[in-house]
Amino acid sequence: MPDMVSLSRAASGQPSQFKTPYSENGGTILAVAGSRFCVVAGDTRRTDGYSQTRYAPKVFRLTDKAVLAVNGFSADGNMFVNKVRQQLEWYRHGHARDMPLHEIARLMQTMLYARRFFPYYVSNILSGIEEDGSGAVYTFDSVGSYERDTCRVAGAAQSFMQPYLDNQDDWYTRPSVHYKNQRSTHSSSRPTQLPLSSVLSLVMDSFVNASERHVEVGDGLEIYVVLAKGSSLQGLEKLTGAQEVTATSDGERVFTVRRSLRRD
Amino acid sequence: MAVYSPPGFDFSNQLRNNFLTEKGLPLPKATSTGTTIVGCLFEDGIILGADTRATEGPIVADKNCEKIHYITESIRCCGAGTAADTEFVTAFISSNMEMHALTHGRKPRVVTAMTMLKQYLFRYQGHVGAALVLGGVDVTGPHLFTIHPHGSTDKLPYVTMGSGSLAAMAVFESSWRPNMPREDALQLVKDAISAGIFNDLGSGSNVDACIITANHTEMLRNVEMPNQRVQKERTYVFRRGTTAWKKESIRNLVVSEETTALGAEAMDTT
Amino acid sequence: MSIMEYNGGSVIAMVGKDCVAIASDLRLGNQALGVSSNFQKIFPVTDRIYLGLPGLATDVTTLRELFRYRVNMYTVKEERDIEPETFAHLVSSTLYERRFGPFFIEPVIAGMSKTPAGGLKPFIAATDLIGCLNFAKDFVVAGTASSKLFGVAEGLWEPDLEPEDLFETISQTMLNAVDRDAYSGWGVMVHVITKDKVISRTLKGRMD
Amino acid sequence: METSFAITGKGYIIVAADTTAARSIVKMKTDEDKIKTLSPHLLMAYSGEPGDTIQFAEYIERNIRLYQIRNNYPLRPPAAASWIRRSLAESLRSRKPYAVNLLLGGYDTTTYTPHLYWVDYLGTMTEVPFGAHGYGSYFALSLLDRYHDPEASLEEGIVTLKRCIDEVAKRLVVTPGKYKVKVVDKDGIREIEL
Amino acid sequence: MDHFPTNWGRPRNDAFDAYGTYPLAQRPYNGPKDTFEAGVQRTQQPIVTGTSVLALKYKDGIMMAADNLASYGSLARFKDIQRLHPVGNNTVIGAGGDMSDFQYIQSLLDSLMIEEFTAQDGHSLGPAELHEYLAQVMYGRRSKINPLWNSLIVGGFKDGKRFLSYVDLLGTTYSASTLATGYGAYIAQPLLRKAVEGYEDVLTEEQAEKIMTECLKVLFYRDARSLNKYQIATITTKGVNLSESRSLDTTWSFAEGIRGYGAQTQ
Amino acid sequence: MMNSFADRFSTTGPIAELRKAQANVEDDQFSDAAWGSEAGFGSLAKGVPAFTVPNVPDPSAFLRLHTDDHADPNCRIKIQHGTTTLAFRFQGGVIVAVDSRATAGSYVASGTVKKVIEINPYLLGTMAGGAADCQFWETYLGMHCRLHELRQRERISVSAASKYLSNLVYSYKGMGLSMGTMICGWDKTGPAVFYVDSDGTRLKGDLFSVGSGSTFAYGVLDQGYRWDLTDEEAQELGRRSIYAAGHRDAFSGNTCNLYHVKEDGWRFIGNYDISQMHYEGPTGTGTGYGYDLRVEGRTSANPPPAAAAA
Repeated sequence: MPDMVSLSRAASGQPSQFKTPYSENGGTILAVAGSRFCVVAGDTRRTDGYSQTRYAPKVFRLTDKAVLAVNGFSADGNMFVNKVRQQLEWYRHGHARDMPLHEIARLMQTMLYARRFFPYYVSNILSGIEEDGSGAVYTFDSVGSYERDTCRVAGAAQSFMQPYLDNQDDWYTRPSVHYKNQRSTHSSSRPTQLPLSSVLSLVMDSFVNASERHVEVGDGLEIYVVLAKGSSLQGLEKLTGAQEVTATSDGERVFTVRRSLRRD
Repeated sequence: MAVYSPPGFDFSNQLRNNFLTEKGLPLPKATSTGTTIVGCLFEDGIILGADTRATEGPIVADKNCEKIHYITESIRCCGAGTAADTEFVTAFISSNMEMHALTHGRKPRVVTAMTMLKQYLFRYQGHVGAALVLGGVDVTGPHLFTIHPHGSTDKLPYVTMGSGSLAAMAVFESSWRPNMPREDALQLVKDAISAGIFNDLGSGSNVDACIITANHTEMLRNVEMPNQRVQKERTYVFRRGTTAWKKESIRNLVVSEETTALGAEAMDTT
Repeated sequence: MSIMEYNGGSVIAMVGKDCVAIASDLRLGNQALGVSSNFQKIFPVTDRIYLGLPGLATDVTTLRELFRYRVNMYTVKEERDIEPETFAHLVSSTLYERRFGPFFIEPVIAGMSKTPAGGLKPFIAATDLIGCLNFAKDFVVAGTASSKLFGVAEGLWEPDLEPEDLFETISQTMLNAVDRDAYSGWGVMVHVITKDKVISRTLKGRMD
Repeated sequence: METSFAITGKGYIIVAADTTAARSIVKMKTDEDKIKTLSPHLLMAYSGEPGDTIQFAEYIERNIRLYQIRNNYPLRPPAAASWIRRSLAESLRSRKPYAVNLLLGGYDTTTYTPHLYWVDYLGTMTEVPFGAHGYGSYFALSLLDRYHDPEASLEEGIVTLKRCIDEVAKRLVVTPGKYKVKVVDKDGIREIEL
Repeated sequence: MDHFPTNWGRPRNDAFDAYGTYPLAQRPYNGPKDTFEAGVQRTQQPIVTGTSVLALKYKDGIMMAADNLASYGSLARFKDIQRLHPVGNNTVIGAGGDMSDFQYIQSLLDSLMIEEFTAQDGHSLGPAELHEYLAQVMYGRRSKINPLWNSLIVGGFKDGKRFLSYVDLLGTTYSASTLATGYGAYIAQPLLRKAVEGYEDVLTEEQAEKIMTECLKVLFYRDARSLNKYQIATITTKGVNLSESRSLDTTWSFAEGIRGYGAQTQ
Repeated sequence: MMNSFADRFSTTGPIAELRKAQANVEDDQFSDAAWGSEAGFGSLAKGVPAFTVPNVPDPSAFLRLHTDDHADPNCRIKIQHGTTTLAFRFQGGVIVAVDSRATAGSYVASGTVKKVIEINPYLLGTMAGGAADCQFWETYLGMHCRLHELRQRERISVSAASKYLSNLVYSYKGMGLSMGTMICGWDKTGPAVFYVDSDGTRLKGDLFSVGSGSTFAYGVLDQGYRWDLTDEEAQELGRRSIYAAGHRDAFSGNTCNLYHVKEDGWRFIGNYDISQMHYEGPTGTGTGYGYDLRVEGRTSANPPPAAAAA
């Protein structure tokens, strides 16, 4: 049966009573940090109940070193991205350089926490290149607690994708082999990092998996890749649909890759 | 434990479950089919259509389930709503229809199935959550009904049900014509289901269709498969021995037999 | 906290090449408190059918007893072992009988069924708590970690895995899924059913 | 606040339960025995909704006894536990369910093994090496994880039990007060003073 | 904060005091109170409402359509309401939802245009700017829990570019080549997507109009709060063109063949 | 000129509407809450931050409606919860041990959370309850400890620091903050541990454990605690108590972070995987803490010798 509640909303254009200033817009975001790169991805579906729009980006380039992915209530998300950008613009005017990644992370914490009592309904994942050239992922909850991580999923299909990536990523993200249940397949000392090409295919696979099993994931996949200063393209140039969106000549380079996902 | 359980539903858990609910533990949800199901008349009979996605909340529980259920050879029924209810209601009515046919010695009519269904559903006042599209051809010609969970019915030349019903209905409203030829009608049904699949999140995967005419029923399972999974980018086979285990026990199901020749002592055959 | 999360627990079954595997965690919780780390949720029904019962623990025991009774009655009446398909329908109708006062269990069935030619082919099925059957060709999951299991299994499962490979795949799926679920874990039990034997292993899972 | 513990050791089970009968904020009685002797080698500690506890315990006690009279031998601990669980689970489906949590400790004289079952009011049952009910379990279980030894002698077992009781006395807001402690082993059941 | 182990760290629910905190679980509230709180009225539910607005991109620009009905509950109250509002020479706003809120938005936009005009700085507000403005206003009002109860479609054509975007009472925005609000999102959107997606640059105005009327017709058949009187607006290089009210040509003849809802045949 | 002047003070009209609309939204941007972030020009010590509060009659009820996943499992914003933290004083200083799990509903959102907040080289704060509350306020506290140092030319005492924090969160009482923390450090008076929570409680003590798994930690901690523990024994006790809680509590686990505060400030001792501690002990080489491993091969059956032989 059609959901009568959502249909009655449709009748008047909107919910019959303004009970909540929030809504849930589905979709999933993900970021993986490598030693000299990071990959941030999000699907482009935006849902409202059982209906969807096919292209509503959730991943935004902030600077050439930082990409921000937002998920949750899209109006809050877009507004928050705008405000972070505005702050970064101010910073650039004041300091004649882009704000370093870890500073953006702290800035975001204070901005999110300022809304502690009226939270932004948004899960944020900030990812990019630190000043030392390493890839980093910062994940935030909706009121601003954050931690640095190497691989993180947020959003509707979070619980579908995260354990899968735990399993596939384990031997390079976790020094402790124990953590991820694979015995002696790899040496327990910190091994080499997953190469960019593997990370990209893993990201694509995990979104395909999620779109198979979660109705709120699909339509399109938008991947941002940030490369540290001086690192090679690592096969990006051969990847179909890869497009460079670097804006400055600081050395870091930003690319986007688009893929289509299930549309049903 | 009773050796013979009485027919019908068993309410023995209900007191306990109400108690648990009152304790603030919400009851879990059953699998439901968000679903787009449709049916329409065409020049020779009826075409039914359905998508194949079954959901539990936002999770796809089954990517390719079958929502067109068998009632009799020339009567079929599409189900939306609580999945178990649609399965059991249609199976129940199907068996009743068979009994009816055997009792009366002639092919049962679509209205008979419709009446059985509506009476059954009405009895349960909507608690049996089946929303059905019933279609078939009998001696009186082709008939198409919708049956709502509370037992109300409708008789129309083209009908839709489920969360994708509005999308599918839009296709019918704009393109259905009386007495359409078979090919056009089938295409229209495919289009209607596709509208549900691509515009309603509760519906998805493949298109099933069933063409029922006076003397033939053709079930077109997965007549269109627009959402095939793409090839994985990587392969995922683990090296054997990856997983650490603590204990192992092996149970042989084949009892090994060994034949020992009793050579030394010859059998006494005297 | 829903009733299904009261005691925790998850089960998954997967199809391989001429074999099936079924795995469960071993935790029995009382909400957040872990009570037992050896609570079996998978039970042999016949030599070749295993039944997983994740959900409310009291119903696990009750249903296990009920099914044992009904399968025994079947065996006595029919003078043969029940087949997985038949058993799946037995499970389904037993649960649907209680449509309006369900047991809080989502059973998972794995077994090898006889083909008309006399061979054996893998069979898995799952139902929701009121008995809606789902016959899958690849894998079925249930329990508190179901969404996690869906995600991992969707990624790791491949067709035609040999028993030992299937063991690795189902074990990795289970271990990684329950690590992300607060209410499942405390060790994992895997059964791989092949044509001629059943291999049962207790995995070394995380204990937190 | 009701608290009960049970721990297995080499050839015995110690079952301890507090002796407070409380109504609202008042202690009605401080020497209530909440451990029933069901058969020569079976103990049951019960806690939960006042009224239900004693009614259910007596019902179980009489029926286990009846079985013994009819058959001339008592139910072994696993069989008794299974039947008790079923009684509880079925009562939950009736109009007046018993809200009782149980610890069943029995010594199986045929296999020389002590068995301990943890049963809650929903009919959840599991066999454990040690168990606890009530808020005390939040403190005692981790302690027992650390100190419990299945081969401990009775004296060592009592020391471990004392640790639990002390810990609960130290940390629980409303201290249960005195405990009644019973032991079951191959020689049967006896009460011990701490 | 709740300190009970199973509930640790969560907000304390004063209505339910699980472990009988003595003496008090809740402090009396002695803070400022707004005595006239109950008298403060906000749009907590829409009163006079319009239903769907449809919009699509075609070769020459944007086409938008809406019917002329404003309902009062289930009453078809006003049958000549105009729900498409041109703003400047490049933009049309279409609105569903509460009509009084929409009229407030119209007046806001009109004064905004005057404001902009008086600046005489050579800039004029185009669809993108107006959409951004509306998104800010709508989001701001939702943040005050005092929403403007509308779903709006902003369509326009400026500097050779088509613009089509959506904003609703929560401040949610998105763009697509076809948009529909209200029941249109369920009924018309599937048809629009099928007809328009991929053909945005080849559809002529005649084809686009045909698609629109088809969708409006289906909506009129199925949306009980719709009307067969509608207007179509186009925004192209030539500016805004808002049509007069027109009527839909609908047929109901198939109904003659239907007898009853079940076993009836006569 | 006149236009913009009029705009600024008019209460009607489109610009005013926009301004009013944005006023609420922009609070967080230019308010004191964004301390230190205003393009780098912000002043640090503007006092207590200002927060955006929803325009509803009961803001804390609003917050609970949207964030309390126990009252409503479908609540939209799941703030991460669940934790075991402990700290105790002994002759060799202060041991601080915490787990690293964060759960949202039943989902383990992270297994790598840093629940010890390094306020400065002499002060540690632990994190239990709302992660953001603890991170934010303890960072804020760190700033004020530094200011105290600059003003007074001496390190702030643990007592003063904890009192400062306590006063801060007490001023937000009833708004829905959730924080249970231990401020640990070494000052003139020696090692000190203070428990501070969002209710406004502040307790000086020797031994505290906080969080959903705290009862399990207490069970082990109390039994093993003495004032005259050696450093090694104390560290082992901290680890073991966190293991015990990680094992039994579904919402605690993953790894244990261990800190030791001495006269010369705190030192990070190590990160120990709880599952590894279960199977192999903290170093990965010894015997595990796990009950099953500890009692492996031991049975409580006591067959008489004759029966055992048979």
